[in-house]
Amino acid sequence: MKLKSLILSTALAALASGASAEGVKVGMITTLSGGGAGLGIDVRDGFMLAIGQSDRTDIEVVIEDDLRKPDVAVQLADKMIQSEKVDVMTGIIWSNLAMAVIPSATAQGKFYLSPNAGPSALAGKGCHKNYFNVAWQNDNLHEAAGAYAKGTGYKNSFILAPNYPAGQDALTGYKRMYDGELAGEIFTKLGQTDYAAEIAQIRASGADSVFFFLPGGMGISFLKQYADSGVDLPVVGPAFSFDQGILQAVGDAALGVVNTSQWNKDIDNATNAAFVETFQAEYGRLPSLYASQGFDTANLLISALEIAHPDDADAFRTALEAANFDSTRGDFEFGPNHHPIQDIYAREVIKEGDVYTNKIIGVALENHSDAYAVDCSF
Amino acid sequence: MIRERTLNGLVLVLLLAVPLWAMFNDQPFTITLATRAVIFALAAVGLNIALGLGGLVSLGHAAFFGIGGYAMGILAHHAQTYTPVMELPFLIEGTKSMPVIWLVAMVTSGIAAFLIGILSLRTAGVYFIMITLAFGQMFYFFSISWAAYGGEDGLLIYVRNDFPGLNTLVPINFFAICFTILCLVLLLNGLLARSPFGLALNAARQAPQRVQTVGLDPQRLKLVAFVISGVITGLAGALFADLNRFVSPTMFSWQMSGEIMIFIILGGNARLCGPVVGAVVFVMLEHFLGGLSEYWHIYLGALLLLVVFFARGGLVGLIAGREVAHD
Amino acid sequence: MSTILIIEQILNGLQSGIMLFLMAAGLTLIFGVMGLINLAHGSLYMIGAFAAAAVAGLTGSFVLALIAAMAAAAIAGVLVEMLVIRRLYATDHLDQVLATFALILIFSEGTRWVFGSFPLFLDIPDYLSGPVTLPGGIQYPFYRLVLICVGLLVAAGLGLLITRTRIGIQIRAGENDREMIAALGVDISKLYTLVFALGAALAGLAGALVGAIQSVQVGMGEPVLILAFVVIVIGGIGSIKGALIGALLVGLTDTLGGVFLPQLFKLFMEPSAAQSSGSALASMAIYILMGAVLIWRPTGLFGARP
Amino acid sequence: MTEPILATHSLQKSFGALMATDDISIDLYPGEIHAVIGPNGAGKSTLIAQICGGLKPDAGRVELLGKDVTLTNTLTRAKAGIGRTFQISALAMEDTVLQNVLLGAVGDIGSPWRFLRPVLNDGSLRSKAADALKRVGLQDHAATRTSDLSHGQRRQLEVAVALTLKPKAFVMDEPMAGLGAEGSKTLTGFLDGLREEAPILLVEHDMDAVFALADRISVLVYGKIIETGTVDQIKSSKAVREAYLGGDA
Repeated sequence: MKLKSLILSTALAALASGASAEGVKVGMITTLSGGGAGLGIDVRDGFMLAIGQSDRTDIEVVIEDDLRKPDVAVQLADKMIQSEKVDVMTGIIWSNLAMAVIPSATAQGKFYLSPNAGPSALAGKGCHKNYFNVAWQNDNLHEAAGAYAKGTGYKNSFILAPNYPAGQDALTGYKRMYDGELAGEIFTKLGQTDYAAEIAQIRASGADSVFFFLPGGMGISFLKQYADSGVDLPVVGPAFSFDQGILQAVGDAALGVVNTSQWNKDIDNATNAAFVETFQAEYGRLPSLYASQGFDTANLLISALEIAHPDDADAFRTALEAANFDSTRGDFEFGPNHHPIQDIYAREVIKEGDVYTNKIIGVALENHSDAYAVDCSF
Repeated sequence: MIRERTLNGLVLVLLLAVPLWAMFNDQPFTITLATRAVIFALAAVGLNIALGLGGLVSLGHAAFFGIGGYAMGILAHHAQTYTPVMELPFLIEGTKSMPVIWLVAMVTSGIAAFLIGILSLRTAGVYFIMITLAFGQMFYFFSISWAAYGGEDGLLIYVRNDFPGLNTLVPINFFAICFTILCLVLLLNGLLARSPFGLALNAARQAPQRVQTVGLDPQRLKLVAFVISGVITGLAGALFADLNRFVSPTMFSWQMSGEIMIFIILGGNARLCGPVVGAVVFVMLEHFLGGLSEYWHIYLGALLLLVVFFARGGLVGLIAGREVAHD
Repeated sequence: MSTILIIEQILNGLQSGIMLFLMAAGLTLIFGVMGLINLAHGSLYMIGAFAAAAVAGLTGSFVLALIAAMAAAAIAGVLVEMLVIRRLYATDHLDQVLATFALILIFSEGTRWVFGSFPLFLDIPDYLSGPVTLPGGIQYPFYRLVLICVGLLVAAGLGLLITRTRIGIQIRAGENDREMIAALGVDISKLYTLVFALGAALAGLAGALVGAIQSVQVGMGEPVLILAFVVIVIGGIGSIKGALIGALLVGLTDTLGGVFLPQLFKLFMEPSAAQSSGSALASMAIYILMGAVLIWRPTGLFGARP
Repeated sequence: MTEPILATHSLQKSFGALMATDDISIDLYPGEIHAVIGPNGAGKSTLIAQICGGLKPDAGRVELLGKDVTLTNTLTRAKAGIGRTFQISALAMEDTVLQNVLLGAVGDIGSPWRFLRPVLNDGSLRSKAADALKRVGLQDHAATRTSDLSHGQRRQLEVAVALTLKPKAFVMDEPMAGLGAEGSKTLTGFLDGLREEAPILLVEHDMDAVFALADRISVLVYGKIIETGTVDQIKSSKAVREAYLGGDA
């Protein structure tokens, strides 16, 4: 029977691969199939681009697909730690998966470098000395949107997000920096695709601006329907709905919308220019925010490996804390809770030829840390 | 053709042998994988009592799986934060003791199964499939918005719960616990199928009027089967949560219900070890196909189609042939 | 809350209901005539949307895109019927569940393999975009009005097809008694293929129409599939009328529940708690509706009594 | 005079314009076999359904042992002592013959809530079942899968299941159908002796059997009983002759 021999041969292969003594083993758990695979693929490609560009050949990266299921991610983490015996872990996109994996990984002495998810629970009291977030704390981009709204002089915002923890954090983050009135505050259903009801409420609310956090397909749907509704209030949101990957699917509906991001392809530094160019050459598409985060994560790792091997945990940690690498974002440093302190930009969606993309129009928050750092002590 | 009883023995021996081999060869992840298969098998054995014996096609068993999971998550969460679960009208403390958690998981999922069963059994056929699905979805959406216990993020338990006299953090020990429970439940299932209750339930599935004319209530038989089924799946949920040290609303999702049902169909409906074979094969496919290609779902789909076409009665049916009537 | 807003929300509920109807009609026909639980119906919806996006991208014509969507979904439907489903009519529901679940896996990953992991672009054509002003000063997107009209037209057409045509008579006969219509000399396998193609084309049309205002991505079919099942179960399986009423009920409950439940909770709770628990209840509302209908009428509103 | 075990009083049931049972009063006394005959569509099945609890009459009463059971369901009437056999076999087809009879034995003890002890290890259930099988002559088929039985054997099995219940009255819906001459003869002999245990309301098409067994016969035509009497009375009844032969003659 074919199936049997297939299983047998892979089982033997699994048996043969033991733990490596020399070099560094990195375990990447990310989302590569099913809905939301685009983000994981970008992180992976950005990360592997940096590894390929470095002159180190002793870094082995084990990549696994978590299917966006927390229980699968936990299993894979167990596998990485128990069987593969990796030194450093990275890759997770979604906060709920991060919550399932990171605390137990760091508790088992592994280093975790997050290329995306930055749940608040891991930034404050739940922080860990071996956990570093290279992207942002989850609230950051929402805070920047709030700051931008305040700076622009919006006085009466209508805000909406899905009814789940990251959505609640998003609205909290916006309100933390924004000081005007709220014309309305709505939690939508997770995975909702029709926003006619919400848009009607926005129209009736007398708001002067709209803030939304609707990641993935939800944001695409909202923007298309909003553009078609005739409501022409200014919209601001975090970068997630305006990223290179999905912007093409939103189309004209996104033009002119202001969104906040810690990265854009036009940030003016040599590292970034080289990154954008080589990424495009390697994969045939413009890099996204997530790709830049994967790229930076890998470069941070490489910079620390130059100083120490993860087996020497203290030295390796100190090297990571120094963040002595060239980031695509320009200046980059870690705060006391190992989350970035960085500028967050306001971007506007434009069209370059046939391609929709973003252009930086200002800095929304300068050298921004996060609200949870004060609660963190290792 | 092997006799089904021999096959059952073979399956269980293999399921025990692989992790033991893994332990001596320092492959802890293989043990974890086997534990996952055992727990899925347990959940499916639970469903099989309703589905195989009682003919109740429930597409909402994730509800019980999730309730079991959250019973573990909530109790352990309160134990690790040293807060009471509730203070009024009486004090309930959290706990890290597995047996207590199992008991709570079984009782709560039993109560839920009773309520869902009483309402759902008013319908039959496809309507039953759909109303159980509806109840499952209610729990799913509720858990997503239940902020007190993490909502969509779920609940994280830092250390696996305790079992008297065993270090549960050692993978093989936790496997042993789960495997023992699975064997006990299979034994129970075997006895149940041969008992007067099993006989009557089996007849209620095939010819409900007959059962009525001998003075037995088919609906009540089915309800009791549904509750037993929910209790077992709930217990599996608690174990699954402990395996991952994590619970989240995905345990309540309709895909979860579908997967539990697929274990049964894949292995063989109404066969004692059908769910076990199905769960083990599914976990292996998930694991090994995942390594082959990014698009491994296509292969999985194709394999499942082959099973439908060429292995009527599931894999157990393929190997052991048509079910021989019990002597 | 103003009357205008309430009317607008009711329109929104109608519109989402009517799109659900397109999905549910095919599903209920296929179940009614062939007794088949087709979990892969959502995949046909997705195929319609992807085909529309691809053709719109190539030709720029929305009408061509719609035609392509229906054709692609119908072809996929016929292939599925002839290669897979045909072998399953005689088996029980369980095998059908497993097989059509397998088809979802194949279609979803196959689509991702062909079109990549990122959502595709499909937009409303210019001549249908923008808001119109309705009597009473309601600003309402023109495209959504078009959706309501298209849906109603399809519903009327289906009604005529079922009650007035030869095929319709065969379909109804097939729902009542499968052996009977074979005895009457109807080529039953042709009829099945035809019904499947019709159901698939409707799903594809819904996918394309909705895809233009939502996101065209892998996995878009499954949430709609679940809703469509809820609809046909509420309406009574096999009944086109039931599917229409059920779809409107679900659309209205979902839309109005999401808007008004949080408002209702604000009457006796503090605002942010009301918002979050109101939304939570709203997301469960259609399932509660379905449970209630089935407890009240175990075979749905218009289903055959046992 | 003794009381009837089972009696209906003016039962009425209509489906739309069709009067399926029209003012039917029929009774069954201890020790007798009361046969109900009639052409197809005469309303025999509707009558049985009303007697056994599957259908609610529009008007009229059903009495069992002098108690009004009109408003009770199948389950209650079965427990109260109606032993029914079906025209179209309602048996657990995937199970063995023995299992089907055991179900009757479990029904007789009145509680299926025994979960752990295999039913086959219960000597008293087993002997009850074996006994019933032996009486109908199926003892050699105990281990046969029910779906493998012949049509006639299924009829016998139906009777065996009813026997295990030790009912107060049997209601048999065409037990002879499909039996063949030999089988029909055997069953006739068996039923003949059974009437001493409990009276039998026998709905039957096989006229030889009916004439051989029945103490009384009721003729049902278009929902009405047109004649009730002994075999000889029925044979010589003009009304019956017309109803049966009128169309053919």
